[in-house]
Amino acid sequence: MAGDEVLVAPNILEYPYKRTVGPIIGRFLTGLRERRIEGIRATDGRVLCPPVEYDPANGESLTEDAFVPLADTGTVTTWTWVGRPREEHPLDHPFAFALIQLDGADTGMLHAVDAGERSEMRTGMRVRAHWRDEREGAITDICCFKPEQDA
Amino acid sequence: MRDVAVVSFAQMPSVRHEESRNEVEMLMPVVAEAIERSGIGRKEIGFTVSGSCDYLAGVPFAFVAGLDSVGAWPPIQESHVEMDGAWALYEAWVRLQYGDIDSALVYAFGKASMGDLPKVLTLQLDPYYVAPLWPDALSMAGLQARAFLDAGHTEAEMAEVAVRSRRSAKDNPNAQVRGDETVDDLLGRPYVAAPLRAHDCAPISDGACAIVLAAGNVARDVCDRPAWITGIDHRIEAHGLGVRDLTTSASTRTAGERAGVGSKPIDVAELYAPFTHQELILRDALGLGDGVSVNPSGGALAANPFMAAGLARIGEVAQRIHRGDASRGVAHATSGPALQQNLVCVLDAEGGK
Amino acid sequence: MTERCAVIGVGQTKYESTRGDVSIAGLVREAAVRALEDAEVGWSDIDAVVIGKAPDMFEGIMMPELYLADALGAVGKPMLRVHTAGSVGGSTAIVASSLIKAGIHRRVLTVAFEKQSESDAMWALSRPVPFSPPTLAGAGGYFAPLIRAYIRRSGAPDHVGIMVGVKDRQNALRNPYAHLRIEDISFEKVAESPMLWDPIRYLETCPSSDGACAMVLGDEAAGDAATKPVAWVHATAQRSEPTMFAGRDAVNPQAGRDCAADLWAQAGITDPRRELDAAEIYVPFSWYEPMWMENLGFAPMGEGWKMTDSHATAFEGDMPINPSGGVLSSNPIGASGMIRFAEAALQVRGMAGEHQVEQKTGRAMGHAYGGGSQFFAMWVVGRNKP
Amino acid sequence: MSDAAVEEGPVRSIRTPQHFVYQYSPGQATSRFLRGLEQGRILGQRCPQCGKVYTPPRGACASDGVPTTDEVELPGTGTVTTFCVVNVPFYGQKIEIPYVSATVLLDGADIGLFHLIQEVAADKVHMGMRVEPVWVEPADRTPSLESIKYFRPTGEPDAPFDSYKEHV
Repeated sequence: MAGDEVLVAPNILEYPYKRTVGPIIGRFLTGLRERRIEGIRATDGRVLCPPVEYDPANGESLTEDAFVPLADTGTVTTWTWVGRPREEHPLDHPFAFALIQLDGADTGMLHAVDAGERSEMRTGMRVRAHWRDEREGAITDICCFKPEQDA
Repeated sequence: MRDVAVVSFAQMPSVRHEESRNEVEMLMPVVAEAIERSGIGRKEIGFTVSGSCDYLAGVPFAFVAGLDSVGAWPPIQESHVEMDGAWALYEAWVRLQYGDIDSALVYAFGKASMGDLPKVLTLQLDPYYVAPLWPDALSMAGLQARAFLDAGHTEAEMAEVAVRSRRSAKDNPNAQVRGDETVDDLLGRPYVAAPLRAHDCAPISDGACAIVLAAGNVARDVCDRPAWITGIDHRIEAHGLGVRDLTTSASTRTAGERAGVGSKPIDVAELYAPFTHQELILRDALGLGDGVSVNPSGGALAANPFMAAGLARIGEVAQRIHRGDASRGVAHATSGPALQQNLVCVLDAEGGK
Repeated sequence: MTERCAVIGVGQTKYESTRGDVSIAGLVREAAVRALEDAEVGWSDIDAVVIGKAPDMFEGIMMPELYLADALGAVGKPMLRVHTAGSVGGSTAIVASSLIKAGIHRRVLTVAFEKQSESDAMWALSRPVPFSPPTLAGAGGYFAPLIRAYIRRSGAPDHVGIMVGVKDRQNALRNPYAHLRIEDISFEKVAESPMLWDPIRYLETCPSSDGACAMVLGDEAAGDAATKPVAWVHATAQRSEPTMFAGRDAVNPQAGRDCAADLWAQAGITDPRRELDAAEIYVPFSWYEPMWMENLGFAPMGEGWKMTDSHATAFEGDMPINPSGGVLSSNPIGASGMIRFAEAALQVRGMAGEHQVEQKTGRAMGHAYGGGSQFFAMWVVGRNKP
Repeated sequence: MSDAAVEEGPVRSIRTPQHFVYQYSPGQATSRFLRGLEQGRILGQRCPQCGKVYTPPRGACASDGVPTTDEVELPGTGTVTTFCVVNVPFYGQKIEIPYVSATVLLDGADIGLFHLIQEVAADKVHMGMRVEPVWVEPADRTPSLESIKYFRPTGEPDAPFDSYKEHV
């Protein structure tokens, strides 16, 4: 008689998606490749970073002439600790994901903060971008942010 | 609007891993039970709509097999949303407004145990700026929880939500997580995504549920105490966490106002809060006072069949109205990172004229 | 009672194999903005957004509507995401129309898209599933045997499929948005193209496209207020049947026949071939034109191919089918159904440009199907109020 | 510090690879069918309402929406109801083209099974052709349709069109 155990087998889903990025995202990523961080000025005057193509408040198109240069330093506005990094994560040791409001911007950008210990993390802490040597025009060109002494 | 009510609800007990049955085998008895309880013949149901997600199974068109559980022959009027079943119910409610059909079947299912749900949910995020960093669902909720705490709340308040959910779940045979822990017990445990501990996060569940809606006199004929939908609305917010105020839920507030939550007293609320802090944010957004029984089923913290958990909230409220345990309740569903999209449904025993 | 519903704006992107100049949001936005401009309304005039697309694995983004909320001006509004396989573009338009017909909203933006160049459709549709031999080869591998069965049942001559392949590509030369614009298209060129899934030749198949289509639907007041002609929704219908069950006729599915019968009854149509100016139907492989002609009731059983063979379905024929060039010329899968619905609206509005057919009855049909020929969505639109 | 990339043109695209491992289970009914294949048997299930036999069983009679319960064993021979010749390469393909992918209506079953037809030239395969399974050696069988290597012609006369035209 056929067995009654149900069968189980791994089903691998993998694909190297290629995404075209358009002019706004493309400009930001080009900047990262050149170690520059830019934001974009929304219709209400706020500077959004990362720069988005459409104003989240009212759907208006934002254009390349609204780009604003920003510092590569900023402030953590919220954070969460990653005690066991996944293989895909930017760092292979415990780190924080944080929203980082770069100096000159009004909104937070999600990225990794390499603070060593959870106890070193706090809202309001100052951080600086730490760049990869080999940059290709991607959000991962910033490998992480690292804590800085308070100004 | 035409009077439409929930006349029956059925659900599968949520489990961490349904080992033997596939989605169709899980769904078939649930759909059959909802139809049976409705008192409406399977072939008389005018419209069928479901909610499910291809990425839970990792195959395209996962919803197509779900249709096998319905007995869609002769062919039926049918639709599907790639959203929680609560939005499928919204589509059915809209369709029932035409007046040419009087009943609808809504079902939803999710077998999250097949994959790594927190990682799969990363694929919901901005594909250019955020997903390439692979923050998972726990990290996204953790960012919101930290913002919530920084706004003047405590981890103990969050733990209290978990304690109450687990105690309530002891009376719920469909729940997956139950217990008698105290706040102190829970706060002594380690973080999983600080400031979130395991108790702050909904479990991962396999489950399914189904609801039958009926309009006007059909609802009155088949159900002693129909749970009338007196208001239903849903809203979405901006996608990026950085451009939102994470300590409130503006979309829930708007949807609640438009659904008329505050127009009369509420007895019971079932909120789809997969994280403890989100329940507190949602209570505030809906203006629910201390007199409201929140998540008497244990809520999503006790059973969380992804894609079906929102629809189950509507079913849980309706069931309490059917039984006479409640007169008026509010159900809520959410989707997206950090409560990006929210639906609010008000159910009332007194709704039908 | 239901409210009247009108198509007050239509927008489409240029369809291409790779829209390398835009992000996914940029692609969807392009169609949406054109629909708003056509409707002469702004973002703030839109009450809700209904979006549709086929499997999320094409782009590798789960529920992309969450990320697209900002680009579609949906923030603070209701947003719904429909997925009914290949019929999704049609189903999405029907859900949007239901929000108007139920009296819930005054103006709804509906959008459907696919950016297939982000992955590979054959990969997405033919990934081996454990315990099954990898015998299927994309949609063509599924539909070719059904086409063979149709040819056998109807006794249709081999050249009918080739004729559709030529005719739809000739029509595409009239449509500036079409993906495939083959200037030297000819019977010989299609006949000599390689057999991919015998009996389907390369030039009898649809391309894989990037693209989006959008419509602004409005209630009666919004339709009356429009300065341009609008297309009134006369009937909508949907039917589904399971993929596989004993006794199923997958060549001529009952769900399609029932759906059409419901549609014609709602619209008061008894002879669709005489009462419509044009039909935009979902023909991803050339033989599906004659197959659907029978399924939809344009031709008696076994005689759909005679309409193609006698040029009745040609641009100048008595029942023009796919004057836009159809799915055979542009196929962003999730949007393909909505393009059919939108093109039907353009025909009755008299705004189809070079591929405008002669207006006689002022009515046209849009059709979409999906899955294993099991999900159907259709509408009839008209120049006059229903 | 390396700034080698600075001189390149504007960024137009990014690569975002994904890798997920799911645990796929075909469910109870299909598992029994697959276990049967491992033993060289083809099992079907009969719908208690309409009496039709499903192979492979899907756990449900989709037209009635009820579980199929009674198990039946089929002889394995069948009829090609329709087919196509696949001649298109694609990402992930494992079989050499051209190959024949057919719907085989097994004797005693009421729905067709998708499988390969071999030991015959692709242009000789036709509707109505009688076929039988060619099994993998018993030691190498797995609970998969791949335990049947392919179907091949039996040499019997063709089945009349009317006997299978309802089963494409």
